[in-house]
Amino acid sequence: MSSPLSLFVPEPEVRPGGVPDFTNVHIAPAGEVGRPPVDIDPSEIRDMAFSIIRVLNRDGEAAGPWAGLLSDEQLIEGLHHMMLLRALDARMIIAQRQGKTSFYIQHLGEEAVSTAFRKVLKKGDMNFPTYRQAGLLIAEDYPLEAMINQIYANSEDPLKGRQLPTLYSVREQGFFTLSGNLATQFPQAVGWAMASAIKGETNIAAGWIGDGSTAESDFHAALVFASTFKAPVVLNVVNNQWAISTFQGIARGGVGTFAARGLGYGIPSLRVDGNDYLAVHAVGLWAAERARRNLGPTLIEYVTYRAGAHSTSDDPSAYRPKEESAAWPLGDPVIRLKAHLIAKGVWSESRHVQLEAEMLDTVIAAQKAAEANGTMHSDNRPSARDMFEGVYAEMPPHLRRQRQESGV
Amino acid sequence: MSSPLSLFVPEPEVRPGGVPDFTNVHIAPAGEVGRPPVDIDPSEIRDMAFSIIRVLNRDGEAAGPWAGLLSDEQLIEGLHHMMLLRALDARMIIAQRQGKTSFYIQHLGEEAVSTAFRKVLKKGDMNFPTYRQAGLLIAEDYPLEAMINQIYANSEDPLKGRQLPTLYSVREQGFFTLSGNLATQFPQAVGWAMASAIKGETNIAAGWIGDGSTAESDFHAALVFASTFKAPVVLNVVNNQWAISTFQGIARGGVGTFAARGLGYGIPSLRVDGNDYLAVHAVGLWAAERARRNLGPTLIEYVTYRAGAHSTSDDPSAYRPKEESAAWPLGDPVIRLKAHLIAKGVWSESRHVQLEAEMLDTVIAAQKAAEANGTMHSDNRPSARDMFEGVYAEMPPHLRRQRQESGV
Amino acid sequence: MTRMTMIQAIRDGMDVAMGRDDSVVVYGEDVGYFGGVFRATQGLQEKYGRNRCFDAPISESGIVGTAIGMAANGMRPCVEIQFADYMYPAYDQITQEAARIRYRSNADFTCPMVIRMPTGGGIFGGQTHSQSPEALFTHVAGLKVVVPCNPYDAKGLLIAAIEDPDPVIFLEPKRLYNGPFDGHYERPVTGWGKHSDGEVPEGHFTVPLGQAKVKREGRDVTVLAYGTMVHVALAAAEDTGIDAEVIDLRTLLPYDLDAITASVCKTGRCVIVHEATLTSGFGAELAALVAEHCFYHLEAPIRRVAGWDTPYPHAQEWDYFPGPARVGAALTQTMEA
Amino acid sequence: MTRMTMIQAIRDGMDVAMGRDDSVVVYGEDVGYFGGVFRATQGLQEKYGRNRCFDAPISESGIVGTAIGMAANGMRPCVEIQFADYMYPAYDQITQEAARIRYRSNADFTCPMVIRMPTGGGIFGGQTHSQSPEALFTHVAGLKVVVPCNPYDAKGLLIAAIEDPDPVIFLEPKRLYNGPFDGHYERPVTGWGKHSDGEVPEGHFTVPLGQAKVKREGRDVTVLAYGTMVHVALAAAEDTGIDAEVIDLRTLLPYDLDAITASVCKTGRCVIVHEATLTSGFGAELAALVAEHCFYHLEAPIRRVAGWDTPYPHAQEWDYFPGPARVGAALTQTMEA
Ligand SMILES: Cc1ncc(C[n+]2csc(CCOP(=O)(O)OP(=O)(O)O)c2C)c(N)n1
Ligand SMILES: Cc1ncc(C[n+]2csc(CCOP(=O)(O)OP(=O)(O)O)c2C)c(N)n1
Ligand SMILES: [Mg+2]
Ligand SMILES: [Mg+2]
Repeated sequence: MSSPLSLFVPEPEVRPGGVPDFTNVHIAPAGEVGRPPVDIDPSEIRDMAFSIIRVLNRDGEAAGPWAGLLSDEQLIEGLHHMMLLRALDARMIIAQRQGKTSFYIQHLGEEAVSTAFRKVLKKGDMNFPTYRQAGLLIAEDYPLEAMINQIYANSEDPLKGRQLPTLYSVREQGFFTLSGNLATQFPQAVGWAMASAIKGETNIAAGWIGDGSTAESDFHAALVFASTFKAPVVLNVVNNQWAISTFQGIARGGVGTFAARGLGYGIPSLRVDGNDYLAVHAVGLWAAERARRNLGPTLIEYVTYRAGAHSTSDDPSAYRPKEESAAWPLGDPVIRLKAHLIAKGVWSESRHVQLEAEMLDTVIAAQKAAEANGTMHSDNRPSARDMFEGVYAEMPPHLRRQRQESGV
Repeated sequence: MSSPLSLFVPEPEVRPGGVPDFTNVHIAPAGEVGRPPVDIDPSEIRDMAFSIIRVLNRDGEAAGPWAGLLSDEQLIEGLHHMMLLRALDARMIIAQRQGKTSFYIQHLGEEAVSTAFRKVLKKGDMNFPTYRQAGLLIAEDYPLEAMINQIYANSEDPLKGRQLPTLYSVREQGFFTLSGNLATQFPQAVGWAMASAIKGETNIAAGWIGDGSTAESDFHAALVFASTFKAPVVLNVVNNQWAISTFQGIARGGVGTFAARGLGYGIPSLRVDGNDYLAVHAVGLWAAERARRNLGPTLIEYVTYRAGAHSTSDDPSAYRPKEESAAWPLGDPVIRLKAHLIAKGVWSESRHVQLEAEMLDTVIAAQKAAEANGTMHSDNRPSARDMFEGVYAEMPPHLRRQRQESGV
Repeated sequence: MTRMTMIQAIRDGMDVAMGRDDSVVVYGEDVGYFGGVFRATQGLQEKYGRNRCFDAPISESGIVGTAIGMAANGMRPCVEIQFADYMYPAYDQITQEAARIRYRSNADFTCPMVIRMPTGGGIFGGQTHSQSPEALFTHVAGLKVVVPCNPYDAKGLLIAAIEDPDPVIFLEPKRLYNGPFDGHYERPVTGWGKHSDGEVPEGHFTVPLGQAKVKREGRDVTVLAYGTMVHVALAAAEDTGIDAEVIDLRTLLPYDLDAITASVCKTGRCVIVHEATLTSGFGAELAALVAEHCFYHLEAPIRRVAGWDTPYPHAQEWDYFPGPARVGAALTQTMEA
Repeated sequence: MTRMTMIQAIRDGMDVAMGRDDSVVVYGEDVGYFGGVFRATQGLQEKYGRNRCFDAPISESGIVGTAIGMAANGMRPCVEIQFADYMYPAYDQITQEAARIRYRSNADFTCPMVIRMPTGGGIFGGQTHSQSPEALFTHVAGLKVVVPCNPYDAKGLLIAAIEDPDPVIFLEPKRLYNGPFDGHYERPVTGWGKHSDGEVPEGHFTVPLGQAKVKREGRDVTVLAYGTMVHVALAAAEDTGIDAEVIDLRTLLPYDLDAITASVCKTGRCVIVHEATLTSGFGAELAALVAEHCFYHLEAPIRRVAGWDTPYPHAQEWDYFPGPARVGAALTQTMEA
C-alpha cells in the first residue's frame, strides 16, 4: 500500500505579523555574469536563466562586462525619468483620493525597468505594455498633460473616456493600446514583430507581462510563435514578486526563476536586476540587438519589487508585512542610480533634492493644465456621443438607432 | 541602417518527391542514458530532456539501467496487445470504407506507447487520453466489442451515439471521456490528480497530448498547475512527428525537443524511444513512482512516428513522402519487441504468424458480435430520445418541450 | 435570520457548503490568504485549511480545467473568476468541456461545479470590469446560469448550485455586494441593513434553481429582469407610478417559462431589462419566448432596455447603464402603445 | 463568369485579395503546404511564398493574437480556424481584443482582419466538428459576422471582408463547400455545377457587408435564414407549396433590418431558421427585432426552427439538423395560426 498523497500549496515565507528575512536569498554580486555575443547558441547560455545580471554594486560602482554603455548625461536623464514617474505616481494617488480619477496604478520601486528599457528602442519600434510601464512614455518625453487628461477622463482625454485610467494608447511613441485583460498583448507583440519581418522592415517589438500573468495561456502562445518564427521581439517579464495578493511562487511553481520558462522554447533567457538602471538598459540592448539582427526573440526576467499597493483599490498590509519592502535586497532603483552618479562625481545630494522639487513642479504644472480640461466627475468630460463613436470605422445602422434613442 | 528583417518559416527536410534521409539524426544508443533515483532534484537531470532513453538495441537485446523490469510473460502479453490494437485498426479502417462507421483513427507505429504505459498504472488511476491511445483500453482487456459498438454508434454503443467514433469513455478502466478539442484534457488530468492529493488518496493521473497540441494554451495551464501544486500526475507528450499535415518543427519551434518544455516549470522531463515497449514501460514506471511517492509531476516525451494517415479523412501522401515511414530510424514497435523475444529465445516467427492470425480472429469475432447490434447507418441505432437525454441529470422543461415537439 | 450584505451571504453560503461536505473546495485568484478582491472567501482558508481554499495561478483556463478534473474525481469545486470579464480564457473549458462531460460520456463522468464571477457595471470599472456575459452561457446546452439580486437569494441559490449535479455559472452583480442599488446612482447608497431581502437564514437552506420570483405584483405591464436591473425596475415602477409586475428571473438557464408567460399573459405588456449589450443579449431570448408564447395576449410591442451595443465605457458609465429613467420611459411608452 | 464550388470561390477570393495587396497574409493550422483540411488555401503558398501563406502552431489564441499584432502593424491577416468548434481558445483574443482595439484606442490602432471558420453540421462530425457559434459573435460590439451560402456570395463577401477596416468573422457552412444542400440528406447531392449561384465573376468584385438578399419572393410568410438553412428553407417552400419569401441574411452583424422588416410587414408572418442551438441563438435576436418592429403587422406567432438545446450529436445528426420537414411543418403551422 502506498501512503496517502497530499497537496502542496506554496506560501510566502512571511505574512503580516512575521519578520521578512531575505538573508537566505542568494544574489550574485554585480559584474559576475558574463556577456555573451548576441548570436550565441541559446543552448550554451541556459545557466543565465538562473543567475542574475547586475551592474551596480553596493558601493555604487558599475562593474563587469555589462557596464559602460551609458554616458553620464544619459544616466542623469535616466534618473530624471525615474523621478518624474515617481512624482507623477505620488500626485495621481492623491488625485484619486480626491475623486479626480476613479483609479490609478503606480510603479513605486519598478521605475528603472520601463524607463531604461525604452532607451534601447528606436522610433518605429512598438511596445505592447501592461498597466505598469508608463515609464515607456515618460522616458520618451510624452506630455504629462496628455497622460493626466486620460487619467482624468476629461474633455481632452485622447481616448475619449472609454478606457480605465492609465490604460493609455500612443502609437506615435510606440506604445500599443493597453488591455485590462492580462497577457493578451504578449502574442500580439509577437505578431507585430512577425509582420515587420514579413514586410522586410527593420522595426522590432517588445512584449511586457507581469510575473503572475505568465501563468496565463497567452504567455505560452506568444513563446510558441516567437520561437517557431524567430520573431524579432523582446519578451519582458517583470517579476515584482507579487500579483495583487498572490506571491510569485504561485505562478512560478517548482522552477527557480521566470526566465527559465524560456528554456523550453529554445529562446535565450536572461535574468536581470530590475532595480539597476544600467543592468536593465544593458540587457535590453543585447536583446534588441538580437532582434534587429534577425536572430529572433529573447526572454528577459526583471527582478524587482512592487513597493506600493497593486492599485488604488488595494491595501497590501492585508497580505504582506509592511517591512518587506524595506528588507527587499535589491534596494531602490532611484537611490541606487543616485548613489552611482554621486560616486562618479557627477551628482550630489543637493542637486538631487533640487531635481525632486523640479519633478514635482513639472507634474503639478501638468496637472493644473489637465484640470483645466476637467476631471472625472466634472462637467467637461467626454460625451455620450463619444461612447457611440468608434466601435466601427463607420457607424452601423443599429448603433445609429441606439444613439438616436439615447437622445444624444 | 539595419538590414531588413525576414520571417523564418520552418519546413520539414523532405516533401513528396524528395528522399527521406534521417542519417543526420543522432540517436543515442540503447542503454546509454542513466536511471536516476525518482527523488532526484529535477535541476540535476535537465540533460535528460535532450537525450533519449532506449532499452532495445539493434540486435534486439535489452541494455542499460532501464532494462530488466518485465518478465517474459509480460513482454509476450505486451506484444499481444500491440498486435491486437493493430489488427483492430486495420479492420476498422476497412469498416469505415464500407460505411459501417463515419470515421476512424488508427495507431499504426505508435502501439507501444499506450499499451506499455497502461501497465504502470493501477486500478483507480485515471488517464486523460487523446484519440490515439486506445491501447490504454486494449492493454486492460476492455472488451473489443464494446469499443466497436461505440465506433459503429449502434444500439449497444455505451455513449448512445453521441460521440464521434473512437472518442471512448470508460471510467471503470481509468479512461476519461475523450474530447475532440485538443489539449483540454491536460489541465483536467492535473485537477484530477490534485483532488486525489486533497482527499489523501493514493491514485494518480496521467495526461496525454500530441506533439502538435503542445502548442495549445491548455498545455501551459496544465504545466503551471502541476508544477505549483506538485500534482501526482504523469504528463505524456506523444511526439509522432506529425500533426495532420504539419511537421513537429512548427509546434516545437527553436528548442530541440518537446521534453524540454518541462524544464521551464522545474518538472523532471524525460525523453524516451516510443517504439521501444521496454523503454516506454520503464520510463512510465519511474514517473508513476514519483507521483505515487508525492514527489510531483513528470513530463515524458515519447518519440515515435505516425506511420498511418491522421484519420480516415486524411491522405498523408499529399504532404510527406511515402517512404518516410520506412526510413524512420526508430523502427516499428511490434517488430522490435518480436525481435527481442526471439533473441531471448521465447518467441519464434511461426508463433508470431500464428498470433497475428489469432488477433485477427479475435477482432473479427468482436466485430461480428458488434454488427449484430447494428452499424452506423443501420436501423438499430441510438434513438432521437437518446439525443435529448443526459444533457443534465434531470431534463429541464425547455428540453422536455423540445423533445415533445420533435415527436419522440 | 441574520442581517447580511450580499458578499457576506455568498461567503456564508460557501462556508455552510464546505462545512457540510468535505468535497467542496474553493479556489481562484487571490481567494486564499487574502480572501478574494471582493472578500467573498475571507476566512475560509483559515477555517478549512490551505487544501480546501487556496490561491490559484492567474490562469482562468487552468482554474476551470483543473476543477473539471476534480469534479470528475468526486469533488465539488466552487471556483472564482475574479471578474466575469476574465472568464474568456476559460470559455473553452466551460462550454466545450464542463458543459458536455455528462452528455458525451453518457454519465460515465459528471461535472458538479460552480463558477462564481462578479458581473455587471456601476463601479467605474471600464470595459474590463463591467461586463455581463450571461448570454454567452445561456446559449450553451449543459450549463445552468444563475444571477441573484439580494443576500437571501444569493446564499440560497449558491448552496443549491454547489449541491447541483451539473455545472452552474453563478453571476454576482458586484454593484449589489454591499448595498442594494435602487437605480439612482446620484442618490446615496442604502445598504442591505434595512432591506427586507437582507434577512438571511442561518445555516443550511436552498433556493431552488429554475424558479423566478415576483418581486412586485402589478397589473399593467410585466418587467422581466435579473440582477441589478431588478432594483432598477422597482425604482422605475415607483418613479413612474405604473403598476408594473416585476419578475426577478434568478435562474436564466433553465428559465422559468411558466412564471414569465403567466405574468405577461395577465398584463399583456412586457419590458425586458438587462445591463448586457442589447444585440443577442439574453433579453432577445426572453422577447422571442414572450412573442411566441404570449402572442395572442400582447397589446403592445415588447421593449428591451439594455446596455448599448458598444464596449462598456469608463467615463460614460451612467450614459451606458440602463437606469430608472430609461426603464421608466420604456414602461411609459409600452403603456401608451 | 466561371463555375466554382464554394471552396473554390473562397480560395479564389483569397487569391484575388493577396494578388492585389501585399499586406494580405493567410495562415492557420495546415493551411500552408497542404492547403488546409478543406483545401481552401491550396496553391496559395506556392503562389505567394511561405511568408504570405504558412502553417501555424495548433494554438488558436496564438493565431488570432498574432494576427491582431500584424493588423496593428499594417497588414490584413486572413486567418483560418480549422473548425468553428475550435475557436474557443481564441475567443478571448477575438472578443476582448480584436473587437475593441479601435474603440479603446480611439482609432490610434485598428484591427482589419478576417477570421475564417468552417461551421455547421451535416457531415457526421459530432459535437466538435458541427457547431454554429454565430450568436457568440453577434453579441460582441466591434465585430462583423458574415455567413455566405453560395459560391458567388462567398467570394464577394470574403473580398469585402478582407478589405473591411474592422475585424470580420467569416463563417463558412462546410456542408455547402462542395454541393448545395437542398435539405434532403437522403437524396443524392447535386453539386454547384448546375446551380445558378455557382456562376462567379473572375477577378475582383465584392458583395457589400450588411445587406441581406431575397432568395425567393413570396407573399405568405417570411423565412429568415442564413448559410445551409437558406437551401433548407427553399426546399421547404417547394415541398409545402407555401409561397414563402426566403431571405438570406448573409451578414448577421450588422444585420439588415430594413430587408427584414420590409418582408415581414408585407407577409405578416415569420419563421426563423438556424442550425445552432435554439436558446439564445441568433434567431432570438431576429425574433425580438421582428416582434418589436413588425408588431402591428404580425398575424401569427413568430416561429423559430433551430438545433435542439443539446450538444450536436453524432449518430442522431439528422434528428438534430433542422431539415425541410421541420421547416415545412413550421411554415404550415404559421400559415394556420
Ligand atoms: C485575464 C485576467 N485575469 C485576472 C485579472 C485581474 N488582475 C488584474 S492585475 C492582476 C495581477 C497581475 O499580477 P502581475 O502579472 O504579477 O502584474 P503586476 O500587477 O504585479 O504588475 C490580476 C489577477 C485580469 N486583469 N485579467
Ligand atoms: C482546439 C483544436 N484545434 C484544432 C483541432 C483539429 N485537429 C485535430 S487533430 C489535429 C492535429 C493534432 O496533432 P498532434 O497533437 O500531434 O496529435 P496526433 O494527431 O499526431 O496524434 C488538429 C489540428 C482540434 N481537434 N482541436
Ligand atoms: Mg507582479
Ligand atoms: Mg502528432
